[in-house]
Amino acid sequence: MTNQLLYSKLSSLIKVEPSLATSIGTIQLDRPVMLASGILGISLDVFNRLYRSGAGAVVTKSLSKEPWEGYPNPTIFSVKGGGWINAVGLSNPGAPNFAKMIEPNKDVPIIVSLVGSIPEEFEMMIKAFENCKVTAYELNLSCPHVAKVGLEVGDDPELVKKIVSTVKNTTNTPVIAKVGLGTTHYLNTVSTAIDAGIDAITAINTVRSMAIDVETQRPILSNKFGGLSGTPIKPIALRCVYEISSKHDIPIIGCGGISNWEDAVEFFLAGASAIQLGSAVGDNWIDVFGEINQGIKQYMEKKGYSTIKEMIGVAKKS
Amino acid sequence: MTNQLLYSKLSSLIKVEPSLATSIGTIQLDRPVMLASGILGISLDVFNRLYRSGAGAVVTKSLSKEPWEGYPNPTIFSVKGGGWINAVGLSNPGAPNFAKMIEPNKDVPIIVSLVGSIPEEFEMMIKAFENCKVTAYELNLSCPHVAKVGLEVGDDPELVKKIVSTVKNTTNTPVIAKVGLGTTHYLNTVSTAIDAGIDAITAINTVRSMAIDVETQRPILSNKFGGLSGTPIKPIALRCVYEISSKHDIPIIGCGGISNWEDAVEFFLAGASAIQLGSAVGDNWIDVFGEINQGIKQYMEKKGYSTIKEMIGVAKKS
Amino acid sequence: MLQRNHNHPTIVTIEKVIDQTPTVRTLVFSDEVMPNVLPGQFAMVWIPGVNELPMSVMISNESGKAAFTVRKHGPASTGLFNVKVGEQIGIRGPYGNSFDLKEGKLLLVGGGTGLVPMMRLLTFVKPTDDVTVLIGAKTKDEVFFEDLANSLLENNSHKVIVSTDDGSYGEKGFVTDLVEKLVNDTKFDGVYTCGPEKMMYKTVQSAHSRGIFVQASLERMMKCGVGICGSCCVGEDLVCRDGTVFDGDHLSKNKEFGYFHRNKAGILENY
Amino acid sequence: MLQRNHNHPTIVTIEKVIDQTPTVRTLVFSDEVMPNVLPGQFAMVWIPGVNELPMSVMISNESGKAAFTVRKHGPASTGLFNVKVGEQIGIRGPYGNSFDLKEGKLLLVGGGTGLVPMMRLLTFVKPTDDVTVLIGAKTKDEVFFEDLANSLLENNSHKVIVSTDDGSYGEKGFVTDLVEKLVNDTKFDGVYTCGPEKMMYKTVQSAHSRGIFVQASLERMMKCGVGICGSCCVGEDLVCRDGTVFDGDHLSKNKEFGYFHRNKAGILENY
Repeated sequence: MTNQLLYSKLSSLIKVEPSLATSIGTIQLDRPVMLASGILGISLDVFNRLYRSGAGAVVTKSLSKEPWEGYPNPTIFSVKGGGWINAVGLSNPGAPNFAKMIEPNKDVPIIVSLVGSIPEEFEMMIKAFENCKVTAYELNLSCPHVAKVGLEVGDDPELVKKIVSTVKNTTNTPVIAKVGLGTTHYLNTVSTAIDAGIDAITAINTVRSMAIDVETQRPILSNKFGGLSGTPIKPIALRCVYEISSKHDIPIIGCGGISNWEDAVEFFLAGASAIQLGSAVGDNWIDVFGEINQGIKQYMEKKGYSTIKEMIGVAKKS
Repeated sequence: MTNQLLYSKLSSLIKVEPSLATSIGTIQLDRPVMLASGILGISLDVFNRLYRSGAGAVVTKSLSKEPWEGYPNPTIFSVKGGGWINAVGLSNPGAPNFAKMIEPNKDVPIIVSLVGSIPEEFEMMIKAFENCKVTAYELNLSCPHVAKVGLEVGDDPELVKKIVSTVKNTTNTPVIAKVGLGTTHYLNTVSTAIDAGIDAITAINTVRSMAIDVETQRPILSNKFGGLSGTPIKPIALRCVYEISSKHDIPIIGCGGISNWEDAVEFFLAGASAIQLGSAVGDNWIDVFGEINQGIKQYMEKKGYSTIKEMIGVAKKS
Repeated sequence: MLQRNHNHPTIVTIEKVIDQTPTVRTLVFSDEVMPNVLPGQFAMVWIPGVNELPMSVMISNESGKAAFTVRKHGPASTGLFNVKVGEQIGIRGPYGNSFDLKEGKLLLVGGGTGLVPMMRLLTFVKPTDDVTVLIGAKTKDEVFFEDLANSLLENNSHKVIVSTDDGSYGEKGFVTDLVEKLVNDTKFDGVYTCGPEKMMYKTVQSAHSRGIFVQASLERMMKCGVGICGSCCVGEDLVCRDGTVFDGDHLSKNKEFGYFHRNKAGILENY
Repeated sequence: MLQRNHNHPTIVTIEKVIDQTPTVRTLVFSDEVMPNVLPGQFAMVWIPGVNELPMSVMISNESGKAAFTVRKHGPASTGLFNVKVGEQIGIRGPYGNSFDLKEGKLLLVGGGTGLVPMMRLLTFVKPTDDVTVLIGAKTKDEVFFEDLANSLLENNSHKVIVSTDDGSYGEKGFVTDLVEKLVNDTKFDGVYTCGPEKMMYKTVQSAHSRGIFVQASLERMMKCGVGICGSCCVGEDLVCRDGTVFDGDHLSKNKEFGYFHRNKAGILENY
């Protein structure tokens, strides 16, 4: 710590440009801000654009074995009190189609999000990407609004164990588990995933919610229930990152309502090695990546940090 | 339904003033908007003021066997993105002192909130109120930031069963269980409480959260973790009310981020027989009770409802 | 009423329904926001219990009112088509950018409900502009907004030309052939188009290849309307957020425009 | 910086520390909001790692700056007392109402840090006002703000009278006896007081019993500052939200004022 302090003191004196590079276990990224799963994630051209705009990595939509159309509209809307509720229903072109689409990719760190209900599905899907540059796989164990997959999987320790082990035996690419607030304790899901060899944790997914239109007196989403995202869930997500990093020595990717550099820094201080943006893209569009990178850099200069690593978990020391 | 429709059509024609009266099982209230537990709940003079201001009932602070000082400040603050985080730590004068304080009460429907870790504590506390006018008891099984009580109790089905049965054997006054998002499925806690004879459910308590100050790099609350309340949790609370009312035939009191008449109506349409306000008092002060009552009444006139009952659960029919 | 969140459905009541053709209707409603949107902008329209879809916002001759002109084909548009007077729908938005209206000689090319943003664009032309409007349709029954276009341009030097593929009304042939002929004869200051993608593609080619400023308002399947779901991406562009209006210069570099759109699963499909 | 939420701690840095007495210090800081609060308003002051407490906002002679004048007694106030130049604290607010300042003959009665809102009130008096300031203290060492009061009133016809219980400085005796004498001799247009509750209670009695307009700024233990926690209730009044300033007429009907306050558990305790 004292060395670190001395180092940051020095670096602030000799004005070393702070570096935004970060590592999530063996995953190396030039920037710590990535696109969360489910957002804009279906076109390689868009991935390139996001990367140019400052995203350190893009997480794809959660891919299933077969193409899924998802739910009928309305599937997304903003809550009057802030944030968004969505029940897109994991619409996606299916892993094989998607793999073909990203095969030409050379530059963009792509994290492939996968969803399924049995280990074999995950195994098959990963095989479909053997000719692709995949930075990591993120297992979506926490979608709050699709039956048989998502939280129903994350809430079943035995299944989590089987899926994670199978995936780890199928690929040498790092594997991340995305957890959320389900019907069991998410910290148990985290422990189970870690025991089964997971490389990192993304916390958290959207939180099961609902909104009713009082004029027409019906739930707004065609699926009735959806996942709450955006500023409303930030304090909940931050608490989860802090709880996980206090209990486990595992790299964490913070996700949930991060909409500016200050939010991002909160997650680093709580123990996250990187963060993901979702709703913020809907609120502030693609420039938000560059703005948050810039804000983090200015904060690091002010506090005399030269690397993201120095910031991670600092709030736990207080 | 057709009778009801006809009735409301007629009543709208003959301009019957809509009634705000509601019943939660055997609990009869003149107005459906009550003060949530933990808010302003320590002085009978204040209770009378709240009642005059339009509160249909006031729920007391959660009382324990002995007086509790709670946590050191900071214990409450607003999140930049909206809502409040608190870890007051269930500070309260203790059930015996509190019972003495409300003994003179004649007018105000007071719902006594109780917190404890073993059935005997609840039994003793209820005995302390034998000379008081108590409209109902609300068992706080879901405080997210105090060890050994609250969620640790609510997450333990056996304990919930024991406590509810004991309380039901101790008093003939209606007993309500307040549930929240803990480490087990809140719907299981609800089922357990119903099997043990609970009269109604309040959903939901605050949601465990955290905020970190990036300047001083430490959690803001002295307790680090606290409960998130206010607009951010409304969509989560609404979903819980809808889920409970879809699964069980039990009176429900909606609580969580309700800040205006439209929010209140959403909860009625989802299946709540009454609602509770907490953060809204901090945001809009005591007039908020009258404003929401007024808004509900205007909505009922517009839609041709003459009683709250007609509205309850209507959104489930869609 | 409580404060409006433009990303949350606001409920409006349909006050009038106008049949334009056997398959196209205009539904009129009152609202504070929608009457004042810019040409090219759209709303996400919720038909409670049915679906939600993106709709360009149609003008109304009554102040304080706006409308949606819908052709029934899929379940969503058919659901909207069937909404009766007195029934309620929800609207989010407005979303998207708008046309960059030049001055002088203007050419507007619209097909089907693609005429909606064209009609709104006409309310922004200056009296000094010389405006030509091309209305393309398969057959006589499907022609609408011809009179409206003429009345909106009564103070301008203008032409409104209808072409039907089968020649049952107006000129015979594809409207895009007419475009090719017109841009060949006249140096327009601006060309604006909305309608079937192939029609827009050819119109953009004809104008852009001759160095004429041209813009097209694209249509795609949409779920969010705000740049989250990605359903409406065309290459690296998101129609909902970067569009709906794009310059011909930009479109001519886009490999998907004119050829591909994505289905609900996000899979590319040919036009 | 990002947008400020006045219910969320904003971090400021202490720029200057002034020792007023061995146990009282004034901590000066720069801020956009706090220099402009009204007399009687307060902030919730967070000493990171220690505690948070309500503090009346002290004036500063430098523009763009405000201060807190704190006496060390409990852990929270001692924590604030010990904050050094360059260290950071968090502030929420401002909260509460303010004094209704009359014109003409004014009497201000302050004791200890209760002088803070009195000093701010002096910055609002008109040159035509005739102002008497009473400063009560136990003993010489505890007297402060006497010179400040005189300098703030240099353009007014004014008196600043100090009384110490032990007579070690100024007049000998309780300041409340002085109040009784003054309101007996003079028909003040307004009497304003802040300090120990017993002092305020007697001051209110003396003035109100003679039909003189009087206001007191109350102090209570607070957790939220916004009317949620209830800790600061005095009868049916919440000091944080209905106060801190109350009229003598209102206070004279309050059964708790002058006799009871609530401890951290919410139990009534005698003064």
